[in-house]
Amino acid sequence: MSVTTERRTDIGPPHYEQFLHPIIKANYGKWKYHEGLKPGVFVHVAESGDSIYTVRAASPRLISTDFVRKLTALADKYSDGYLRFTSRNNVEFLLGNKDNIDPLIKELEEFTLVGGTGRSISNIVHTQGWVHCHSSATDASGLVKVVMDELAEYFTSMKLPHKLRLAVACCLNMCGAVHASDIAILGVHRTPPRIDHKNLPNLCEIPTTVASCPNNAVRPTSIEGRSTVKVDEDKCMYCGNCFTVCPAMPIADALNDGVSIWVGGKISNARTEPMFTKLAVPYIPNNPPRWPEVTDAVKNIVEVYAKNAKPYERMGEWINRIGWPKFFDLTGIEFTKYHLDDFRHAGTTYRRSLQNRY
Amino acid sequence: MSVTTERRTDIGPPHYEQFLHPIIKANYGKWKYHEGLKPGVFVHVAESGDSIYTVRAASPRLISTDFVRKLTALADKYSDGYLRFTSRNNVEFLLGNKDNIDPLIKELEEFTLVGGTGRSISNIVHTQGWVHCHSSATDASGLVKVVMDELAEYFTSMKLPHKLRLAVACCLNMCGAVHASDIAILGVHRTPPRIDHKNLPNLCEIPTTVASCPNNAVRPTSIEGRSTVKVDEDKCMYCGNCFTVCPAMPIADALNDGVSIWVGGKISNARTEPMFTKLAVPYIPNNPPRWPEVTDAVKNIVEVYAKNAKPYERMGEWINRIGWPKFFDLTGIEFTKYHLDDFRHAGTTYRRSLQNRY
Amino acid sequence: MSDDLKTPLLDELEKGPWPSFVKDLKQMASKKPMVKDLLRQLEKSYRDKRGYWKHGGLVGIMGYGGGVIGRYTALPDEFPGVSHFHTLRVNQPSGWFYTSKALNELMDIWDAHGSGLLNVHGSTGDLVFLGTVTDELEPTFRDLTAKDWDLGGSGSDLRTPSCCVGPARCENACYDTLALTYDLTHKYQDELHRPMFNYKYKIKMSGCPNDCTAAIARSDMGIIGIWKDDIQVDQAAFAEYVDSGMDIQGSVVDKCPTGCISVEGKEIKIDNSNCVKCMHCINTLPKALRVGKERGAAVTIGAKAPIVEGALFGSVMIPFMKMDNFEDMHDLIERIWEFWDEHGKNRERIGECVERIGLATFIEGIGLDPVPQMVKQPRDNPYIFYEEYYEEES
Amino acid sequence: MSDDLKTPLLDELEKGPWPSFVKDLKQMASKKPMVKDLLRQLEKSYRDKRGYWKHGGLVGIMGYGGGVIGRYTALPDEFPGVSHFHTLRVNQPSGWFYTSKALNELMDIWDAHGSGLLNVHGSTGDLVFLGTVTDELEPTFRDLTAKDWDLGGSGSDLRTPSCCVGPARCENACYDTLALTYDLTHKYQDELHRPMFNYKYKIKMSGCPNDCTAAIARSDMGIIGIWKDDIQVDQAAFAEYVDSGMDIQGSVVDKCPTGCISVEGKEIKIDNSNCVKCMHCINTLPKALRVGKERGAAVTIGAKAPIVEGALFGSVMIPFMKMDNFEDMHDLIERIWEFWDEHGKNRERIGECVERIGLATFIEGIGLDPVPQMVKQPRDNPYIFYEEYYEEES
Ligand code: SRM
Ligand code: SRM
Ligand code: SRM
Ligand code: SRM
Ligand code: SF4
Ligand code: SF4
Ligand code: SF4
Ligand code: SF4
Ligand code: SF4
Ligand code: SF4
Ligand code: SF4
Ligand code: SF4
Repeated sequence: MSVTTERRTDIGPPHYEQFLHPIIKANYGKWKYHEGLKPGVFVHVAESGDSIYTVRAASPRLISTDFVRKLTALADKYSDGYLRFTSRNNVEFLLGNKDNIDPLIKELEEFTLVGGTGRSISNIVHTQGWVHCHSSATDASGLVKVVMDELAEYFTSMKLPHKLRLAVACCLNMCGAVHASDIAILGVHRTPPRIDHKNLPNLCEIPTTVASCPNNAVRPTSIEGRSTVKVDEDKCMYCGNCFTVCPAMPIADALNDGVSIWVGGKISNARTEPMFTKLAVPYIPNNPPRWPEVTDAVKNIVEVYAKNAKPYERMGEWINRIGWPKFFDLTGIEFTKYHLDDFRHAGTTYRRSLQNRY
Repeated sequence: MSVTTERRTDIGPPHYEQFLHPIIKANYGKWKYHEGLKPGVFVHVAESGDSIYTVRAASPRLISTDFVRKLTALADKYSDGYLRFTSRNNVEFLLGNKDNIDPLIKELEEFTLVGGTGRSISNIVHTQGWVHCHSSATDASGLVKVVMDELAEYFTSMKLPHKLRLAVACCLNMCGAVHASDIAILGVHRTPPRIDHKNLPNLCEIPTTVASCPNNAVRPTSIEGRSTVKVDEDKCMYCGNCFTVCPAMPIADALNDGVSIWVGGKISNARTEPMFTKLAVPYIPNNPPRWPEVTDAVKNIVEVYAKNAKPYERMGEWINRIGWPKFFDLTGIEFTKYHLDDFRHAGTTYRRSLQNRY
Repeated sequence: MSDDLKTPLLDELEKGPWPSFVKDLKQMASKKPMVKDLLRQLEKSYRDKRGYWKHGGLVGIMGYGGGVIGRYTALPDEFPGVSHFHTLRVNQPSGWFYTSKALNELMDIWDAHGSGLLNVHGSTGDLVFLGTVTDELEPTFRDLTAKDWDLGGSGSDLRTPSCCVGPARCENACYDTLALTYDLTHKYQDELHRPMFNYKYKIKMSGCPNDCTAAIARSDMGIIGIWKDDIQVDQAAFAEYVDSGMDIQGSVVDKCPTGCISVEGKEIKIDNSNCVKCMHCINTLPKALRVGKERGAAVTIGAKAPIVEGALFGSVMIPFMKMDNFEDMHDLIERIWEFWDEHGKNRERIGECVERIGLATFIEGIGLDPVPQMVKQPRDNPYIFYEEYYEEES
Repeated sequence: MSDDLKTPLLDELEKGPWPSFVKDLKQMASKKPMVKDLLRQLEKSYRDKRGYWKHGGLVGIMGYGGGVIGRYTALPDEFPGVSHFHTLRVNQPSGWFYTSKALNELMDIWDAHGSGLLNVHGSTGDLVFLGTVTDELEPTFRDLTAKDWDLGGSGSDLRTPSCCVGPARCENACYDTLALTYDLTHKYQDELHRPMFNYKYKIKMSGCPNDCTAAIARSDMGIIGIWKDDIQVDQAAFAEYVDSGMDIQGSVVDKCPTGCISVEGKEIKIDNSNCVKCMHCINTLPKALRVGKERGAAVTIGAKAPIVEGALFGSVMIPFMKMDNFEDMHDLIERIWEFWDEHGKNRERIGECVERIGLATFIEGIGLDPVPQMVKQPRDNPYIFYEEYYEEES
């Protein structure tokens, strides 16, 4: 007996057009230029002469329906009910009426910050952390909060040499932009997974688990007649991929987990090609709730950059101009053997020329 | 019964000091500057005010004792018996007396060319070829001769944008500077080794032979009860390393051997870091005695470079400025799938940005 | 289980100028026991310096293989409110544009069925509904679809495509990123909802090489706007920049990566044949310079995070293609999926697959011709697999 | 075996402006049957488009493992003159300096014992005596040593070290390349003559970063002169360049890789803290600029040709070391050999060994501290082998 069901599936998201401000709809694809008016505010001018004003404000990204309702109420009041979010999780109000800018900002500043445009530090791309993910070596939302508390002045102003884009990820899976950020904070495990031999045979496929290890550290074995795996601890570099495919290999370790700090990545093609983020500080222990060593380290890097870089130089471009030896010098960060690459293409990072600074 | 022997061993080469011109000895380590006087001739001036004049002439490198005696006779006549050879196998006469320069050049020009200094094409670094090496896919001395016949004007003048350094090697072992030359000609095999199963078991160690293959194409096998090897032809990229360790795997193939042409390498640290040479023409059949397709191809590259590069730009620097698409465009060389790297670090050569030319 | 919420460590995160998620969550906690236990577990994590979540189990929406991330606390006795704490990924609209009305409706749904917490948005682009129990999944889905919303991707499927603001509010857009995102998302609903790939496949669309969606770093396939002809110049507007006293030499001319800009008097000259479309001059002089008129997109393949062979940026597969209609794009995408299906391994991203088998084999496999724009440089090693060779004549 | 020498193909190589080895060899052929057969075999190679040499067998000088390359024709019946055609590598003097007298004596020896053909010089730097029979090896050696000459390296030994002209005739020399070459060659005679390594080990010495011996590309260990302090400037000489009408901006300022040169009036200013010692400005303005006064050498490790893992340039192991005496250098070399002996594989060059085990492990193994000058950039992947970790307190 078959049942007729009204269940709708595979309808996809609604059409974006219905969410576009009338001025945007009218000038779609016909914008002429934009101009930053002040931190957090810019105007886009169309060929028709029309203008649309954008006001950008911070969002912690991990928010409640209440927080959203606060935003929609402001949108109704000031931007004809139109708003959007950015690829960095800021909220943008799209205003037809210039006069609404300042009143909107005033109300926004009661519960958040306005800024994140131009030569500023925008919102931090980040991940789940201890709030939701089994894989995390640190928290994400908390780290973002404490770091942005320290750097808020760079969000609400445009006094940096150029954009500075930060990312936080709570484990090596890097659910975000860690591998290509001006500064990135990355949660790291530092001990091999421990094996729950009792449950492993039921929970995990042995061949998949063995195959998951990039360094062939996981090997099949049997204990008391039951198939399981063992880990060659000398080969393990704590990536956690085995845990991803096999829950019986937990890798979290309260004593040894922590964060590392990376610098000099970028995504845009402006001036220089996209660059990967490179290791700055190999390890800082987790120190919640406010991770003071981490915020100090990040702030130090930001300030040294702010002081030394030339206009339009992103972090990585500045470092390339002055050289890595000078970067370590100026920031006072110690250069260690951990900075020397030893993975797949390590050899391509070695200095294969005489060009060097002293 | 022990025999007293007068056999001298491990005495090493004679001390260089005895071979230094008195002016050089007197000003050793105290040179102030040098100046090119004309093609093939320069002067080095010492802090003391002394000058030593150098006249540089071509040598085919593969020469006879007679040829050397011609040089020593000239040295006795014009340079107090002092001469040296360069790292590119040119001969240099070291003259204390400026007036001897022109008479020396006159006599040299009876059997060779004077030049190779400054913005010129110097002698070609090269190898043994069919004259002496079992491994060769082409001849070396002959290729050098026919290429330099075409390019002689660039040896005896200084009309190029900058130095142009050529190399020839007769097989992938690259006994020379092929991997870092402005232009390189490389002998290539293009078919897998053939196996002499009769002699292999006697001539070769199976494990060493198997281990020699960079691509795991050589596998142990047995034929009629005798241990030998087989080659997985799909995996073989004709490097010849198995033949180096096992003479019973000859790889020469008259029908398919030939040469490839490479461009844009450099060694010096001047301006840019050292660069590897990159593939330009994947294959040209051997066409002795004068390899016209090869000389045409090389001459074309030289002329396009001469016409388009700016002063002080080496081949690779010029290509980097204009981009590879333009290089292939200007030279008319076809871009093929062979130009796309597929070896160990191939991925590092892919264009991982939007920065491109059209 | 006591009812009080003591979070001395988390309370430290209520301080400071940046908006506090703790403040926000604590307000929610008074309405939702689930949020209260979330905060209590989080407080414990802050004390113990470790997370307490278990690996996701198999939960989901009927007929869908993706869109839900199952999550359970490892300490259900202590924190029963989060014994289930599943995530729903709601497919965002192109460009993350909303009206208050639509957002409020979404919030009503989530207040009714879940924790009332969200990520706006997830790193891939979805509107993430964070935390509900298994029994509420279907009801949430029913209410969502009733209001024309659907789920995004998760697992080994097409992940939710996303795009930059593009032509909606940016003068640099070289093609309609919003339209393409809408088109692909709808065309590939099956691939999005039913994991059938070797691994995840992400598509991100940026309207120009500024790449405001990080397509080159975070998408298996990046579709990034580009132009082919000359940069459009408004010399009068340029002269105004000069008159304003701006340091054109230092800020623009010297920063051009190929040195192809020169200034004569108040006139700017660009050697477009050597321009690599980096955008810097256009970014810096938005009133005077604009992208060219012959617009389209470049397509990159294979970007990803470091697990397991190291991070990859996307590599150029098509340096330029017209974007007047999207049929060529469908065709390309399908050829790639077919190839990946045939040659890829389980849990191997397309980028790793290309690394393993080589770009030459890959482009041949999907029917593209080699062009020098695909590489930084031709090969520098002599290990060439020559294909044609001559047989001995006998 | 007929006596005539018909080489129509080779004769084509007598034409043209470049000195002809064929002309030279044909003259020799009238005196030496060996050369005649060499040419006849070569003619056949030119006709058949392939070589006719057999792999070398084990021939050599008593007590030596290197210095001789055995060579036999594959067609001894057709070309009996080259049934043996071995090579002797005679260790050249530092900087390839000779007197006529010394060279003539060498020629006498070779006329007496061999083909009368040579390579001046071989690619590694030896004076190569090309072609003799097994029985003549010892007599040649005896005559060579009588005149104070010895053999160079071949096989898995220290190869003949070589160096640029350096302080003998170059104002750029930052240390005494000739003296160091002499010193190392003599100190390591045993390693040079008796193959005891995993594979060959080449040392090349260049007096400055122009690297006129290609040390960074062709030597397992490159010792390349460098300075640490400021470039020496003669402003008066610089002013003369300016007056001469030379395009200083285009030829020098714009070419500096780090943009650290500026010109004010007729004065040159160099931001030495950002100079990377590329040599370009010094090369271009030799009368005005000179290398600094605090001189020494950088040491690179691991350059090699592509067999089998791909070509490598040397990588910086020591960014700067004083060269006042050579003891530290001996010490370094010996630590490297010891490490290689312990960790290297058969037929694995030191560069490949370092690639395999990693630079960090290598420098630790030879007792060097990590410095940022060793790398272009710190690692960009997160796969760190953390060594210290904390044990649970119980
Ligand atoms: C709104 C947003 C797109 C969206 O659909 O959401 C956006 C919008 C604009 N971007 Fe962007 N970018 C946005 C994320 C990005 C990203 C992605 C990211 O940060 O993860 C990048 C790549 C960053 C990187 O390279 O690491 C990005 C690289 C740029 C650049 C290149 C900057 C550079 O010189 O490297 C420009 C040009 C500029 O700023 O001069 C640009 C310019 C712009 C302009 C001026 C374009 C225009 O004419 O409207 C827009 C306003 C910028 C501003 O904030 O002042 N946008 N932009 C994103 C805002 C994120 C935020 O809230 O902060
Ligand atoms: C004689 C020789 C050294 C030796 O001990 O034998 C030598 C000698 C000088 N070199 Fe060299 N170089 C010699 C091989 C090299 C090599 C090695 C090679 O070619 O294989 C290189 C590296 C080439 C490369 O980068 O691929 C080399 C890169 C240079 C450079 C850097 C050029 C550049 O801008 O890239 C200079 C500086 C210059 O020319 O301005 C230089 C400069 C010089 C100067 C001017 C140094 C001086 O002040 O005396 C010498 C005369 C150069 C000339 O020929 O005009 N020398 N020089 C070698 C002559 C070879 C020959 O016969 O042509
Ligand atoms: C929710 C989200 C993070 C966030 O807070 O926003 C997320 C969360 C997870 N990611 Fe992610 N990834 C998220 C965007 C990303 C991104 C960014 C992007 O898409 O632009 C990346 C880097 C780009 C990429 O795809 O490479 C990313 C790279 C990974 C990886 C590493 C994949 C790799 O090939 O390197 C894993 C591990 C895996 O797939 O096994 C992973 C795995 C996971 C899992 C499913 C954990 C696991 O071990 O299975 C996480 C579930 C966490 C949870 O509790 O919900 N996640 N993940 C993002 C998806 C939200 C959304 O749909 O909008
Ligand atoms: C004679 C010489 C070429 C020349 O015409 O000058 C030469 C000749 C041979 N080389 Fe070489 N190499 C010679 C300098 C080089 C150089 C250049 C250098 O030293 O600066 C290189 C590149 C640098 C390097 O060492 O990597 C070089 C890289 C090779 C290789 C590849 C090694 C590698 O690791 O990639 C091989 C193959 C091998 O070792 O198995 C090789 C092997 C050979 C053998 C022994 C052939 C073999 O398969 O065993 C050749 C003997 C030819 C013969 O008939 O005499 N030869 N060989 C050079 C030595 C003369 C001398 O002592 O002065
Ligand atoms: S980065 Fe790691 S811990 Fe954080 S959300 Fe992604 S998978 Fe989970
Ligand atoms: S954590 Fe990573 S390296 Fe360690 S065993 Fe697991 S998969 Fe292998
Ligand atoms: S390049 Fe090859 S063929 Fe030529 S001499 Fe060297 S080993 Fe022999
Ligand atoms: S020629 Fe090279 S690739 Fe081919 S089988 Fe021999 S060693 Fe292997
Ligand atoms: S990627 Fe380009 S088109 Fe899209 S928002 Fe950024 S600047 Fe505008
Ligand atoms: S877009 Fe970039 S490369 Fe092109 S002219 Fe402008 S700055 Fe130069
Ligand atoms: S390497 Fe330097 S010191 Fe040696 S000859 Fe060349 S320029 Fe002179
Ligand atoms: S040596 Fe090179 S880097 Fe240093 S100032 Fe001169 S040109 Fe610039």
